[in-house]
Amino acid sequence: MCFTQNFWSLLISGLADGFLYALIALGYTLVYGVLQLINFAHSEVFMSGGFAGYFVLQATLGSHTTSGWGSVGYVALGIAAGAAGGGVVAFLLERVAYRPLRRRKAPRLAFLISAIGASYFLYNIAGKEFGHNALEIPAPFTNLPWFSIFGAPVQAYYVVIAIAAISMLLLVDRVVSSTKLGKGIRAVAQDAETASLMGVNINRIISQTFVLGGLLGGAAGFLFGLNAGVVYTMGFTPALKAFTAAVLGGIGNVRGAMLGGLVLGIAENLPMGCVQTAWRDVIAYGILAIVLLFRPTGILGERLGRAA
Amino acid sequence: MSDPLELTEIPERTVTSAALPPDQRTPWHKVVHNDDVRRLFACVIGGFVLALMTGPEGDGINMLSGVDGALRFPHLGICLALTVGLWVLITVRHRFGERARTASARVSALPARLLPNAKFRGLALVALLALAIVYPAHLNGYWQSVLVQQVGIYVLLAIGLNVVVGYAGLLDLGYIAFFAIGAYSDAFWTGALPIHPPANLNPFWVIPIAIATAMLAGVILGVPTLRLRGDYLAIVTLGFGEIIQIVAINLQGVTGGAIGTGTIRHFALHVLGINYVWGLDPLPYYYLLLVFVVLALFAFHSLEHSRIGRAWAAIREDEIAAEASGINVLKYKVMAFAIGASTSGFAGTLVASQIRFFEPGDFTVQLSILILVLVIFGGMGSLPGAVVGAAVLEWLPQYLHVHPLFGFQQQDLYIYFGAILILMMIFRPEGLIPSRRRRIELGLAEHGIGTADAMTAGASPSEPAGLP
Amino acid sequence: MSLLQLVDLEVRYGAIPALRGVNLSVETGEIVTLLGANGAGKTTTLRTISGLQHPASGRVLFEGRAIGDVAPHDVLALGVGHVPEGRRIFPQMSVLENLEMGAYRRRGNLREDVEHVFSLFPVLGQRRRQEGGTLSGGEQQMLAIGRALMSHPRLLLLDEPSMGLAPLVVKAIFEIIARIRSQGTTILLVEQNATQALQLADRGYVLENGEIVMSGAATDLLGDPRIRAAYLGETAAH
Amino acid sequence: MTSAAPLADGLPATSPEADLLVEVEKLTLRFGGLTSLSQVSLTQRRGEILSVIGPNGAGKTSLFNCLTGVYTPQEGRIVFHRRDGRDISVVGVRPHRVNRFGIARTFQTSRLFNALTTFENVKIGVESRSRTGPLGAILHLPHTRREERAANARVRELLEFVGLTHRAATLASSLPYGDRRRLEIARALGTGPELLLLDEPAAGTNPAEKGDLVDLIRRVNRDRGVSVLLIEHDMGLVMSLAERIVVLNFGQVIATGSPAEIQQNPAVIEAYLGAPEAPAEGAGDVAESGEGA
Amino acid sequence: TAATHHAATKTYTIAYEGPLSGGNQQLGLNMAYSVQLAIQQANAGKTFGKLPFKLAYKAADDQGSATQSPTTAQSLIGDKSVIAVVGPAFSGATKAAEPLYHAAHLATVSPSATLPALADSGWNNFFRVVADDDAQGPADALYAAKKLHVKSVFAVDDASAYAVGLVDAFAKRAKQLGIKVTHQEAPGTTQCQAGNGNVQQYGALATDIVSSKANAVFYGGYYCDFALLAKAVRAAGFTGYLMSDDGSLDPHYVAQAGAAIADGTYLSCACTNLGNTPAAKAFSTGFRKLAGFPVGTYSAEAYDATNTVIAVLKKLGARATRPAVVAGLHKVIYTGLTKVVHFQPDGNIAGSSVYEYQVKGGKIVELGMVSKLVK
Ligand SMILES: Nc1ncnc2c1ncn2[C@@H]1O[C@H](COP(=O)(O)OP(=O)(O)OP(=O)(O)O)[C@@H](O)[C@H]1O
Ligand SMILES: Nc1ncnc2c1ncn2[C@@H]1O[C@H](COP(=O)(O)OP(=O)(O)OP(=O)(O)O)[C@@H](O)[C@H]1O
Ligand SMILES: [Mg+2]
Ligand SMILES: [Mg+2]
Repeated sequence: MCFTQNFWSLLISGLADGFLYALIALGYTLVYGVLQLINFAHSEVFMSGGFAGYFVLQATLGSHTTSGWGSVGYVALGIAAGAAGGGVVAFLLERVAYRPLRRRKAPRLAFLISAIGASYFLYNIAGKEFGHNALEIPAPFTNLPWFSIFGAPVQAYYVVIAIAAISMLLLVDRVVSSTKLGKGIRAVAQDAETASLMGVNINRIISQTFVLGGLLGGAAGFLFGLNAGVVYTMGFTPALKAFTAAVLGGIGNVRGAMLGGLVLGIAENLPMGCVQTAWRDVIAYGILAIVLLFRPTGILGERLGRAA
Repeated sequence: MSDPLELTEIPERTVTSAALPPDQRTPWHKVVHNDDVRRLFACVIGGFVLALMTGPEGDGINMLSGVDGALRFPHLGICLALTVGLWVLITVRHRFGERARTASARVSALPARLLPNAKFRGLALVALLALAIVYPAHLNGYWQSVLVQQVGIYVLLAIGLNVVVGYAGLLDLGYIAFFAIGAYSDAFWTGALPIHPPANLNPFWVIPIAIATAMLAGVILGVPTLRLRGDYLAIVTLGFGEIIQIVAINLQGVTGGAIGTGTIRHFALHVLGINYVWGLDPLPYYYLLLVFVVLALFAFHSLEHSRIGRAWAAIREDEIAAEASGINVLKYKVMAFAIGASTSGFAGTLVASQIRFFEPGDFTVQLSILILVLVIFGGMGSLPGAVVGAAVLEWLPQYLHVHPLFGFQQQDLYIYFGAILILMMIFRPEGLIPSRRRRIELGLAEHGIGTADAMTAGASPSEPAGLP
Repeated sequence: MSLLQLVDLEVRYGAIPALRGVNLSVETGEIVTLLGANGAGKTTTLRTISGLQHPASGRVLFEGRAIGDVAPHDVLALGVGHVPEGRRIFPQMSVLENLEMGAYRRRGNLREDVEHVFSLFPVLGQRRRQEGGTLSGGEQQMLAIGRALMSHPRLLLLDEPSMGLAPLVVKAIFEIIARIRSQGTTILLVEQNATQALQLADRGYVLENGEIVMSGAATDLLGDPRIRAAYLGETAAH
Repeated sequence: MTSAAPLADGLPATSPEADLLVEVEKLTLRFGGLTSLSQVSLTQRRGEILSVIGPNGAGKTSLFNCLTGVYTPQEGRIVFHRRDGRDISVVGVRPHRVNRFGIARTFQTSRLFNALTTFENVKIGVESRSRTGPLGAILHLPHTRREERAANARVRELLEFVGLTHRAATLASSLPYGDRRRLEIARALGTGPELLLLDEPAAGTNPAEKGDLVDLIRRVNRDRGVSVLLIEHDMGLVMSLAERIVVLNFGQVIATGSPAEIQQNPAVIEAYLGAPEAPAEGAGDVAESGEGA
Repeated sequence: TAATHHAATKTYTIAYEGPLSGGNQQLGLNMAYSVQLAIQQANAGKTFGKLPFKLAYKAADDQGSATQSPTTAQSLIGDKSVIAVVGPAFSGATKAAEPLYHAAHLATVSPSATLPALADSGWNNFFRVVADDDAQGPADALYAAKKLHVKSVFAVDDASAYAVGLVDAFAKRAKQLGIKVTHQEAPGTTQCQAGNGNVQQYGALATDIVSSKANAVFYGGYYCDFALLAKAVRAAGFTGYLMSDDGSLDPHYVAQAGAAIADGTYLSCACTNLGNTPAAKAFSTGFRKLAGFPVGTYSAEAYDATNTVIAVLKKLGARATRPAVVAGLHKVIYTGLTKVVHFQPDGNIAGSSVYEYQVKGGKIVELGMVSKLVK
């Protein structure tokens, strides 16, 4: 009974969450694929996207918002700025916190610690520089229901997320499965040394992978900030959830990340008719644990190679 | 010999100038590949970052006011001077510093040469213990409190987690959950929770019960999840940590919820005519803690060098080979997990008893990560490392904060903390005081043998190689 | 000028020397084989040539250029193909994708090259869509060689192509190697299987503990009693 | 290198039923769509050296993995008849339990504990049979110390046996290739097996080392009474050691018999050996026909 | 001479204990700068005229955590120049540290710890300038029932000690008044403070709220999360009243939710508007200048708490001791910006009345005292 009660509304918010998770999860999955490394600082890449979007929109439009087609341009500009910000931070992150370690073939735990360090550093310095209050990104649309599906109100924000996410996800899927960059990424993921014997510049591929993940993470950061504002701690929870989603779908697997994001988003939302909001994360982690126990490589299995 | 410049047609060449014969000049746009120049570049950027780190707080109203304030002349100048000065030092050392290097190597090798000497080691340990007993009594209340709540507790937590991460190679990101379980056990048995215990216990006997409870929780969590691979274990334990916190918040009728517990009774001992109550004064708690830390150190040291420690080492390196050699991998993992959990549980009990109150907000994921950082900073798998790492990282910020000369803003602490972690991993990944085995593993990993941690363990035998 | 020349090459793993002063040369069009016991340093030699390992001292000259510190992807671009020890197929790429990876640094139409590889190894043609990881050992070896050929190497480094393969497959592989040379690719072949390697090669070197202890025409080596004793197992098994 | 005479000497010729060691019956193992073993049946007698040969990918290593509990076959039965009379079904049992029953193995690519010394590597095998628990280890109880002394003695004895005494303190990672193979065998013997599974122990060793290896395997079998199941591509080595040979192809048993029989078997020649020839030469010097595996 | 006179002047340190790092940093900073400002102004002679002593400021970071708080307290107790403490900011931290302060006879005046039980523990050194949850929650319920005629309310708390107590008190009274109450916990998010909740939770929660057919939402928690919830419920089509507490009484609420969404929201506080008095202006401009950001939640309370302490010190002159300050605080009557500060024997603020506010045209406007409004 309680499951069917608000089924459509919950499904819609689940999908919106899921798309956001998927965008972030892709960053984890790509980096995991090539480095077998959980990029703990991806949450800060996400945050940087939020701030970049905020600053660029402030600098160009101030607190004016646009309407009609202008608002499409507004959101597109924000996404582009967020993606750029995320990409730049991801690139720097790889240069500073990972590459020196890779050069000396540090064990994975060292990468993990370095990542945690980078995460601490980045979000705290963001707090110091940009203040500890959430900054509002003025949205070019209202928060009132736009139209409804099966009686469930849909807000413009959800539509924005869905369109932006689907197009970006399709793009990345194409990049990874059929471009040269994608082939390089997959080759490095499967056997980096041999890839270098094939003429793949490993360092460059890794950089590009980080940037690719950063672009998506940053764009997600802007999309998230468009509703919730941007603040230095904004990355933590969404990123943790997205990481869960990546593992759920099969980490290192591009389509797995997308699927995992959607599954997690929906799975978190649907039972909300039955249980208190506060139990939401328990459900999310519970599902993760159960999936891992019965299917230890996630829903679609691991490895970037399978992404084709 | 043909013109070396022909090679520049190939993009992204990594020829270093050192590899070329001296008569071949490097084109200008390749200059950054020169190690000195690259380091200078890094140092200049470091200077800017340092300026940001030490600069004024931004206000979130005027965009980038903090950045603006930080990058003004005198401040930026000082920071740049510092980092460029560092570059000069490094460069001089690299170019002319053969002598300096050997000298410093000799100094840093000193402890290593002395330590294997059993007599020296014994003496040093006795001296340290004496110091640990006598010195704190001369500190003021604040430092005593720091010694218990910051240093002591975290030392205990770190040596416990060291068993899990350092010995068995299991990445546990939910370690603080067991701390919470210990603390709630204490609160429960002393009647500080909304639900009441079946029997009223002498508050000292709570300790073994809390330890056993935490251990049991470790086993219950461990048996299903320790079959999982390294990274998955990390995320599942992370989730477990979150779940414990959420449950503690939500089950208001059981735990008191977000408001926290009632007033917990201090430890008290009433046996054989001894009547002692631990009070508000931190010092008695310090000694209790010291006893447990010393016991734990002794126990874990023995374990490390027993067949159990060897089994852990084997599992860490190659789980499949360990299983094929008759080692019950799951059993040993659960054992490590349970030992770590019970240590964490005891720490929780002690904190609960001393402060007499706690709330679910005290058990954040960040705390689990912090303890992990202490272990790794000190040197994974090394008991002295865990002790020193925890002591230094917990004590130093307090010191810097209080000391008039530094008195840096507490709110900037984690910025420095993050920077230290990155620099540490780049320049000394084995930690402050590395264990012998760990150093070997890292060395092997650097030469492409093994991965130096069990994070990939459990992968299929035909798993292709990762990075070179 | 030799196509490849190693001059006083020294390579270390940490403090342990793996190669100590190796001098070796390969002329265009030759098959040169490098023999030696396990751990003699054969793989290390090949890895150093292709840039996976860097020399502690000494020089690697390819067509006269020093390439000792050049990264592997750039060595490949110079015309060195490497079939690594243990095949190292990309396990989750199809046969076709593996071949395409071989031509990663090249632009343009790969059809012809792919067809050429399939003509050398008809089995691969039948399995072009199969994932590399599910091929049998012999097929993987063929794929590894075919993949290296895709970059049009002038020098092909082959590291123990017969390792762990059934006798029948070994035979086929050696035939292919002969054909590849006849099509104009110079080959440096590392082998345990000394008899067959020497029967195929023009010249040979023998490596022991990181040093060249013997070299000469393949036929001479094949006849040398010391070689027969140590590497051809004449007196080995009772 | 003489003809491969079956080495049945020293074994009492009781009825084959009585001294069966392993019975594998209709074993089928699938990975997704790929069947790597199908309906494989074979038996090994106690004290026997049995060899499994076959082209690459035939399923030899998979068979080992089933026998040691690494993989659980979808169908079939594996029964292990222990010396003490207990019959144990191996299917679905975890690898460490299988090892405890008395089946030890080495790996196709050696898996040593590289950061540990040679001595410690063997000790880990030996100690997997000790009883000391955490309390004993912490408190240094007398029986703990007794056990430790006994273990050390046994490790020394095993190192002597495989000829690695002089390498006891060396890190496993810095051992030469041949020594790594011996160390793996010593570690496996340390667990006190009745059956030892060797997966291509001679792969990548030179003829001289091969000779030593043949000798070692024979001593393991004769002096220690350990039955050996051997995967090897080197026909010379197989022919000189094995009493019987099982040939796998595409996951199926295509032939079983004495070395002499196998060498004449047309199916085996077709699938694996190539045209018949004297087995005297080293590996590979055979065959004149056909396609790859 | 001036120099010797200056050297003879006594210096008292007023310390602040609260979160200066960690997820609750912003709330802590809101208060810390107020304390610092009050001290600066007093030293400059702007607020209390010429004082016979100098005041010093000392900040002590407890990260808002109960486990950290005792150590922090020890550092202040150990500093003999500390004469009184403004804080601890959080209820849990107060509960953990107060036994130590009590033993040291060091007065603590909290600007923000609202847990009712704090006043029942017999600590005579404990004071707070905010009304506890038992005063505010019921007033909100009364206003909803009598003034807004709410029949069914959906109450949400952010799982902080502050909000749980407040919403419980609210719910209890609301039920007595015949309102149907649905109560859910939605943990505060990392977006806003040290919560572990997830911003996405509000979408689903809003759905629940709409389908519960409640005609009012009462939120216990802070402005940032409340803004997110407000946006979500409006997006889900909720048309009833939005109500919240003093944690949400912050211009940021309007900014973050957007004026269109925030308009009409009712907010309550046991404090009156800062108004346009010169003192209030001096405070907000001074704060802005010192902190770099505008006055926020609990800033004014912290300012009042500090000035109350200074008022006591002024009376004691150069003879102030810790116990004397405690005694002085029990007697003080000081007219602050938010209220007249006068403590009951248990440390609670006396006669605190709850005021209702409403967002109108993007501004938060005071409607008046709840007890008067419902008449
Ligand atoms: N990554 C490494 N780290 C340390 N030592 C190594 C490493 N790789 C090889 N060695 C050592 O270098 C020496 C030469 O090894 P190499 O692999 O080149 O021998 P090889 O002749 O190819 O032997 P094989 O026939 O076994 O392939 C050996 O002693 C080996 O142990
Ligand atoms: N974990 C696995 N997942 C999927 N397929 C597998 C797995 N392990 C083995 N296989 C497949 O099972 C088949 C048999 O492999 P196996 O390793 O047993 O062959 P083998 O006879 O030992 O060959 P070789 O002589 O090359 O070692 C192969 O096709 C292999 O790809
Ligand atoms: Mg080799
Ligand atoms: Mg095999």
